Amino acid sequence: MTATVAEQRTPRSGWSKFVATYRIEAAMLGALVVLAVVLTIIEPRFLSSSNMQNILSQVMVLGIIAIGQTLVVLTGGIDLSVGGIAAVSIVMGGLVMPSAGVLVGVSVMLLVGLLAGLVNGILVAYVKLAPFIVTLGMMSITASLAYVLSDGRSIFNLPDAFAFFGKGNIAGVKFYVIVFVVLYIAAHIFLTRSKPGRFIYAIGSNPEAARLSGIRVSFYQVIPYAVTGLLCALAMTIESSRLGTIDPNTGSGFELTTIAAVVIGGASLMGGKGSVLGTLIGIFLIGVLQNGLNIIGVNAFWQGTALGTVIILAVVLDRLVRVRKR
Amino acid sequence: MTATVAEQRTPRSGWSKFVATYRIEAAMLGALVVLAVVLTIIEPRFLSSSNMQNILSQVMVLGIIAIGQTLVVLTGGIDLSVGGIAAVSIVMGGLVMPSAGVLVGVSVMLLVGLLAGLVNGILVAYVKLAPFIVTLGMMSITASLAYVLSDGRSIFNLPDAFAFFGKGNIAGVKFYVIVFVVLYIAAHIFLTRSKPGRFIYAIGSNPEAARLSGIRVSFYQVIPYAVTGLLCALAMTIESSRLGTIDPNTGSGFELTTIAAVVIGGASLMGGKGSVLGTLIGIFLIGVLQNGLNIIGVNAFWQGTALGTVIILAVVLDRLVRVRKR
Amino acid sequence: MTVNIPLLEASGIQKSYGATRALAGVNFDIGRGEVVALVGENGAGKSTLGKILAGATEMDEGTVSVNGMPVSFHSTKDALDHGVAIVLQEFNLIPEMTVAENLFLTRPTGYRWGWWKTRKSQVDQASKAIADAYMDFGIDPEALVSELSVAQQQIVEIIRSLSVDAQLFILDEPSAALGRRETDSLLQLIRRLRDDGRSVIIVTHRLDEVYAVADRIFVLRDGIARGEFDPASTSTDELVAAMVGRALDKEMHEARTIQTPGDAVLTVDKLVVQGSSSECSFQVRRGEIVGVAGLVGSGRTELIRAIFGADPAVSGTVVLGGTTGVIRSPLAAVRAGAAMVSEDRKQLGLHTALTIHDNVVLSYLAKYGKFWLNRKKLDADVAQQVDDLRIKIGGSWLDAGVLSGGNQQKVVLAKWLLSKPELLILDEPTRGIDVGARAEFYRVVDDLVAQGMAVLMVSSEMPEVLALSDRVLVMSKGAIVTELSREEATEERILSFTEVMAAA
Amino acid sequence: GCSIDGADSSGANPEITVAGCEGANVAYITSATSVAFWRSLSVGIQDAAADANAEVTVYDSDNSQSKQLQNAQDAITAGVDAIILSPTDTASAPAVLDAASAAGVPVIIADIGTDSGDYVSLIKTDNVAAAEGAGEELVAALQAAGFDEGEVGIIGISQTRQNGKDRTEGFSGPVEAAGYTIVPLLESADYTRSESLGFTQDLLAGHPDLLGIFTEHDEATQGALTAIDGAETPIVVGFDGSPDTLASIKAGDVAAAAMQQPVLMGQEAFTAACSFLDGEDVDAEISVETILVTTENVLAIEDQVQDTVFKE
Ligand SMILES: Nc1ncnc2c1ncn2[C@@H]1O[C@H](COP(=O)(O)OP(=O)(O)OP(=O)(O)O)[C@@H](O)[C@H]1O
Ligand SMILES: Nc1ncnc2c1ncn2[C@@H]1O[C@H](COP(=O)(O)OP(=O)(O)OP(=O)(O)O)[C@@H](O)[C@H]1O
Ligand SMILES: O[C@@H]1[C@@H](O)[C@@H](O)CO[C@H]1O
Ligand SMILES: [Mg+2]
Ligand SMILES: [Mg+2]
Repeated sequence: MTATVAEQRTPRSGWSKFVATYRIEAAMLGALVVLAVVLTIIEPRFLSSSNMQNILSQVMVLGIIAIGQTLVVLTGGIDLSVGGIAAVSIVMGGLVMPSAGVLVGVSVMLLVGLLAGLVNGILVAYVKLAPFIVTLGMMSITASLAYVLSDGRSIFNLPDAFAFFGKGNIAGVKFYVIVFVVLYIAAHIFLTRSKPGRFIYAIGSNPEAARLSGIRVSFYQVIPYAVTGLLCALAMTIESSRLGTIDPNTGSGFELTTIAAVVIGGASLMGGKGSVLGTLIGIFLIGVLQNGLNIIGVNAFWQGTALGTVIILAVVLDRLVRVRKR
Repeated sequence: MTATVAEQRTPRSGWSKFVATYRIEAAMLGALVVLAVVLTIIEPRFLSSSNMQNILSQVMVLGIIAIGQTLVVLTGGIDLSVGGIAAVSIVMGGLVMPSAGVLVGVSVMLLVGLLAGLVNGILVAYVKLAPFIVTLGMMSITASLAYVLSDGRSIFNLPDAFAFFGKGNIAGVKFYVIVFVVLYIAAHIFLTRSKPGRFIYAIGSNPEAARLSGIRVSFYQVIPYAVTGLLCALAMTIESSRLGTIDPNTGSGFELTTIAAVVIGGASLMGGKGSVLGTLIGIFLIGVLQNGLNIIGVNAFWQGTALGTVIILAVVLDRLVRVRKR
Repeated sequence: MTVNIPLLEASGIQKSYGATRALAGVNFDIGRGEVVALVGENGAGKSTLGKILAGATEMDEGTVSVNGMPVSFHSTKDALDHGVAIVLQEFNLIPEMTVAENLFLTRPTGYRWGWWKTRKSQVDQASKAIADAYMDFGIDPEALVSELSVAQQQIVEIIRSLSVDAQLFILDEPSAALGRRETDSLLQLIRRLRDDGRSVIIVTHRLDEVYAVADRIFVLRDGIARGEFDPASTSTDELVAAMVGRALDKEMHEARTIQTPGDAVLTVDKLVVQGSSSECSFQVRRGEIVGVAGLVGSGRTELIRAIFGADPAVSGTVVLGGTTGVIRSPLAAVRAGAAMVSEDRKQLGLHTALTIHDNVVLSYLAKYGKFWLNRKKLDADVAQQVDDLRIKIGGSWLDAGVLSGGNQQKVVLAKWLLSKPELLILDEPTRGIDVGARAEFYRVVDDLVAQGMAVLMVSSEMPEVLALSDRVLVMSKGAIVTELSREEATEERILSFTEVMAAA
Repeated sequence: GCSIDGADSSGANPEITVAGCEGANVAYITSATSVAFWRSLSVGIQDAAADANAEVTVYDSDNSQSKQLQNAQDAITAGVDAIILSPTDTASAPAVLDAASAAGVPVIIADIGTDSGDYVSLIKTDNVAAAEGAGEELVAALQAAGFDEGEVGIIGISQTRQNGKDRTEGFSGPVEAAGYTIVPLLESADYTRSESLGFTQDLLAGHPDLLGIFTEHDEATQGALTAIDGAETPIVVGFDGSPDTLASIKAGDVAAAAMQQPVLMGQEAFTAACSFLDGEDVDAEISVETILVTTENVLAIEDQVQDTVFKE
C-alpha cells in the first residue's frame, strides 16, 4: 500500500516545533523587550536591580491569579470573581487570625478561596450556567460580603508571624518570589504534560468531542475555577502580609487585568488555545508598562492613553508576525 | 414527488415558531415578573407610577448602550470600551458646546462616539485583532482622554437648550423614553428583518462559512462596533442633559453591566445567539433589582450580595426551563 | 462460550428529539465476528442507534445487553469498558492537538504512571497504531490535526477508535470523507478485525461497500427497522426499495441528459494555486458537467477554492460572468454567478446555530438582497427548496445543527440553489447523502444543467464522476494531468493517471 | 511654623442637640462607602440618629453621578423625610437638589459642595488650609534634618475632585516657596495600600534621592511607609486620619497629618437635618475645623481624634 501523500510529510525538529507552538508568546516577548529597551533609554534607572525587584513585587498578585485565569480561559470560561474572592477570603481569615493564630487564619483564607472557586466551578460545570454570569454574580456577592464582614474597615492588628508570607526570605530569596516561580513552572508542566492539563485543553477546544472521547468534562471543568479561587486567596494572603493589613476594598479590576494578560499572551477566549508562558509575558508587559510610566513621570491623566496604546500595539505586532509567517 | 416525511412535519404554527425562537426570553421575563411581585409585596410603593418612571430613567443609559453591546456580542465580539467612549464623547461635545451651541455640541458628541466605535470595528474586522484587547485598550485610552481634555473637571455651564434631551417632553412623554422605545423597536426590526441584521447572526455563528456564502464579513463586523460607539454617545448625551453636568469620570462598570444584560437575555458570548428583546429584559431585571433594593432600604453593604444572588438565580431558572423542555 | 448468545442485543430502542421521533422501537443484535451494515435514508436514525449503542446518547426506552448481561451506558467510556467503540459521523478531534495526542488523549497507555505525558507514551505508540492499521497516508503523528486534510482527519478518527481493544466497533459513515484508496484500506481493516473475532457495525450510503464487507444488512427507515438482508441473496434494487420505501425509477447513468454544451461560463487560464507550481487551464461550458477526479490530497479542493476566491491565487486568469482576472473574494464569485458547496460541511458550509431558514437565504441575500427582507417571498422560496430537495425537517425555524448529516448537506445545497448560480462548483457533494436523496440530487443537477447551468464537480466517488461528467479532469499533485471525455473515462483509466503521477 | 490650630479650636465633642426628630427617616447618600472617610462620616450620622431615635438608610453612589441620582430618586420613593448628601462632585449635586426640591424633601450637603441649587445647609472643611499645614510641617522637618533643597513627591487622591486639587495646591505652596521641587504626582485609582505601595516604589526608583512624600489619603500613607521600610528619607506627611495613621505618627514614622473630622461632620449634618425638621433655623454653612496632628501634639489630642476623625 503506497502512501499517497507521504512525500509531503515534513520532519519536525524540536526547535521548529517549539517555535510553531510558542509563536505568539515569542512575539509578545519581543514586544516586552522592545518596551523595556525604550524605557531604559528614557530612564536608565528602569533597569536598576531594585526596580526589577519592585516590578516583581508589583506583578506578583495579579501574576499568581492570572495562572488560574489561564486555566479557566483555556476551558472556554471566564472568571470575573477573582477580585471579590481575593477580598472575602483574606477578610475571613483576617477576622479569625488575631484570636486563632496565623496558621488557622491562613488556612481559613485558602479554604474560603477554594470554596468560592468550587462554587463557581460547580455552577458552571454541573448546573451548566454561563461562566460570565456565575462569576459576575460571585464577584458581586464576595465583594459585598467582604464589606459586610469587616464592616468596611481594614484589619491591621495582625500577628507578627504573618509577615513571613510577604516579607520573609528563604535562602536569601523572597518567599513570594519562590512561590511565584514554582507556581508558574508547576502550571506549565501541569498543562503541557499531565493528563488533567491536556483534558483542559481538549474541553476548551471542543467540549462535545471531549465528552464523546470519554473525558469527564464537568469534573475537569471544575478544577480551573477551584484552583483560581485558591490562587486568589494565596496571592492576597501574600499581598496583605506584605502590606501588614487586610483591606476589604481590594480586588476591583483584577478580572479585566488578568484576562487581558491571558489574552495578550495568546490565549483565545473561545478556549483551547493559550499557555501560562504567554500569560506570564502578558502580566509583565502590563506591569512593566505601568511601572515605567510611573518612573518616567508620565502625567496620571495620560497614563491610560499610553497603557491602552501599548496594549493594542502589542497585539498588532503579534498580528504582523502571524501574517508574515504565512 | 411524495414527501416521505409528511407525517413528521408539524403544522407551521406561528406560535410554536415564536416559542422556539424566544424561549429563553420568556423564561427571563418570568423571572422579572416574579421579582416585581416580590418587591411589590414587600413595598407597595414599588408599583407607583413615579417609581416606574424612576426605573425607566435609571435603565435608560445602560439600556441604550446594551443594544449596541447585543449587536457586538451577536458577531462573537465584546465591547469593553463603552464606558470610556461614553465619557470621552460627552466631554468633547461639552467642551465646544458653550461657544458653538447645543446643535454643534451634540453633533460632536455623537460623531466622537461613532468614530471611536469605528476604530474599534476596523481594528477588529480588518486588522483582525481580538475584540477583548482592542476594546480594553480603547477603554483605557478614551477614559484617559476624557480626563485629559476636561482636566478632570465636570463641565456644568451648559446651554439651557441642552436640557431638552434629558428633561424635555414630546406630547407629554419624556423625550428619552421615546428614544429608548424607538431604538429597541428599530434594533429588533433591524436584526430580524434586515439583511445586515441576518448577516450579523451568520457571522457570529460561523464567520468562515459566512465569508464563503458571499458575505462581506469584515464590513458587517464593523457596523456593531460603530453603532455601539454612537449609542454610547447618545445615551450619555441624554444622561448628562438629565444630570445637568458632564462628568469625565463616568462610565466605569458600563461594560460588565451591559454584557451581563445581554447574556442574561439569552445571548451566547460565542456569537450568533441572542436578541434585543432578551437584552431589554436583562437590563430591566438588573435595574428593577437595584431600584427595589434601594426602595426597601437594604443596607448598601448587603446590596451586592442580593444583586449577585438574584442574577445567578435568574439564570438557574432559565436553566430549569430549558431542561424541562427537553 | 455459548454460540446462541449474541455479542450485543438491543430491543425496543426508542428515542425522540423534541417532536422528532428518531427511533421508534428498534430491535437489533450482532454476533461475534460479524459485520453488519446499517443502511437507510438520511434521518432514518442510523447515527442515533449507533450513538445509543456506544453510550454517546441516552435512549428514552429500551434495553441493551452485552454478552447476555443487561448494560446501561451513560458515556462513551461506559460503553468502551464493555468493549464497544465508535467512530462518530461528525468530527470529534481536537484541532489544536497533535495526531498522537488525539489518538491517546484518553487512553491509559497515553500516559506514564497514569497521568504523565511523554513522547514515548504517545508519539511512538501513535506511529505504531498508524502502521498497524495499514493506514499510513502521510500522517505525521506530531502534526497538528488542524493542519490535516479532511480525509486525513477522518483516518485519524478511524485509527483512534479501531486501535482500542474492543469487541464491537461502530463506524458511522467512516468512508464519507475518504478517497477510494483509503476506503480500500478501511475495508481491509474491517475484514482483519472480523477475522480476529471482532464485530463491526458499519453505517454507509455506499452500497458497494455494503456488499464488499457486510455479512448482514440491517435497514432502517423513519426510525423503524425495515428488515434484515443477506447480501449474497439481495439485489441492490431490493435493498434500495427497502431503504426508501419504493422502487427508484432509473439508474442514474441513464438519468443524465447529454446535450451539446453552450458557451464557456468559466474559463481558467494558467491559474497557479498557492503552494503549487503547476498552471491549470480549462473551461466549463453552459449545459455540461466537468468532473474533477484525483486522489485525496491531489489539490482539487485547493484549485476550486482559488477559482472561487476563497483562497488567493498566485497568478493566472479566471473569466466568469463578465469578470476577468483572478477572483478575489467569494462575494465576487457569487456576484459573477458562481456557487460553491464546500467539502467540509460543518466548518465551512453550515451555520449550525442558525435556523434552517436563515441558512438557506444567506447567499441569495448576499447576491440580490435589498436592505429590508421580503419575508413572504423568502418563506416561499425556502419552502420550495425544502420540498424540491426533500429536506426532512420539523420546521424551517429549527436550528440546522439538529438535522441529520445528509439533510444538513441538502440545506447547504439549497442555500446555493436559491442564489440561482450559472456555475455550480461542488466539492464532494454527495458525501453523507443517502441513495434516494442522491438520485434526487443527481436529477436536480441534471435538470439545472439541462436548463443551461454549468457544473464543476470534485468527487472521490468514482461511479458518480463517471455517471455525471461530460468530461473528467484528472488531478495529481496539484496539476491537471489529463482530460478525458465521457466516452474515454473509465475507472481504470482515471486511476492509471493518478497512479502514474503518484509513483513519479 | 508649627501649627496646631485645630487642636483646641473645635474642642472636644460638641453638645449635639437631637430633640425633635424622633421617628424621622433620613437618607444618607454617600459618594463611596469604599472610602474610610465616608464611612466615618456615616458613623457620625448614625450615632446622632440613634441618640435621636431616628432612622438612617445609607445609599452608596459608587462614585457615579447616575447612581447618585438614582439613589436620590429611590430614597424619595421610599418616603424619607430628609436627605444628607455627600456628592460625587460639585457639578453633580444640582440634579439631586432639583429632584429633592420637586418632592419637597430637604437636603443637607456633607462635604464637597454644590455648584448651584437649594439646600438647607452645607457642612464643609478647608482642604487648602489643612494641606498647607501639612506642607509647612514637611518643610520644617526637612530643614531640621538639614535638607535645604531636593525633590518631594505626592501620591494624590483623584485630581478630578476639588478637594484633590485643593490638597495638592495647599501642600505645594509652602513646599515650593521653601525651594523644594515637586515631581509629577501619582494619582490613586483604587485607593488601596497595594496601589500606593507600588506608586512609592516607582517614585523611589525614578527619584532615589526623594526627600519627602505627601500622601493625600490614609491608604497612601500606609503604602508609602511600607515601601520606605524605615529609611530616614523620604519623610512622610499625610492627609486624613485612621487608627493606622495615628499609630504611625506616634511611632514617629509620619511627621504630621492634616485630618478632617468626618465623624464630627456627620454629627453636624444630622443635627442640621434634625433641627430643620424641627422647624428651627439652620446655618447655611457650617465649617468643621481640620486638625493638624504632629509627632509633638499627638499624645495630647489622641482622644479627640478617636472620637471625631474615626470611631471604632
Ligand atoms: N441532537 C438532535 N436534536 C434534534 N434532532 C435530532 C438530533 N439528532 C438527530 N436528530 C433527528 O433525529 C433523526 C434521526 O437522525 P440520525 O442522525 O440518526 O439520522 P441518520 O440515519 O444518521 O441520517 P444521515 O444518513 O443523514 O446521517 C433526524 O430526523 C434528525 O433530524
Ligand atoms: N488546512 C491545511 N493545512 C495544511 N495543509 C493542508 C490543509 N488542507 C489541505 N492541506 C494539504 O493540501 C493538500 C491538498 O489538499 P486536499 O486533501 O484538500 O486535496 P483534494 O485533492 O481536494 O483532496 P480531497 O478533497 O479528496 O480531500 C494535501 O496534501 C493536504 O495535506
Ligand atoms: O479621601 C478623601 C476624603 O478625605 C474626603 O475628602 C472625601 O474624598 C475622599 O477621596
Ligand atoms: Mg447519520
Ligand atoms: Mg478536497
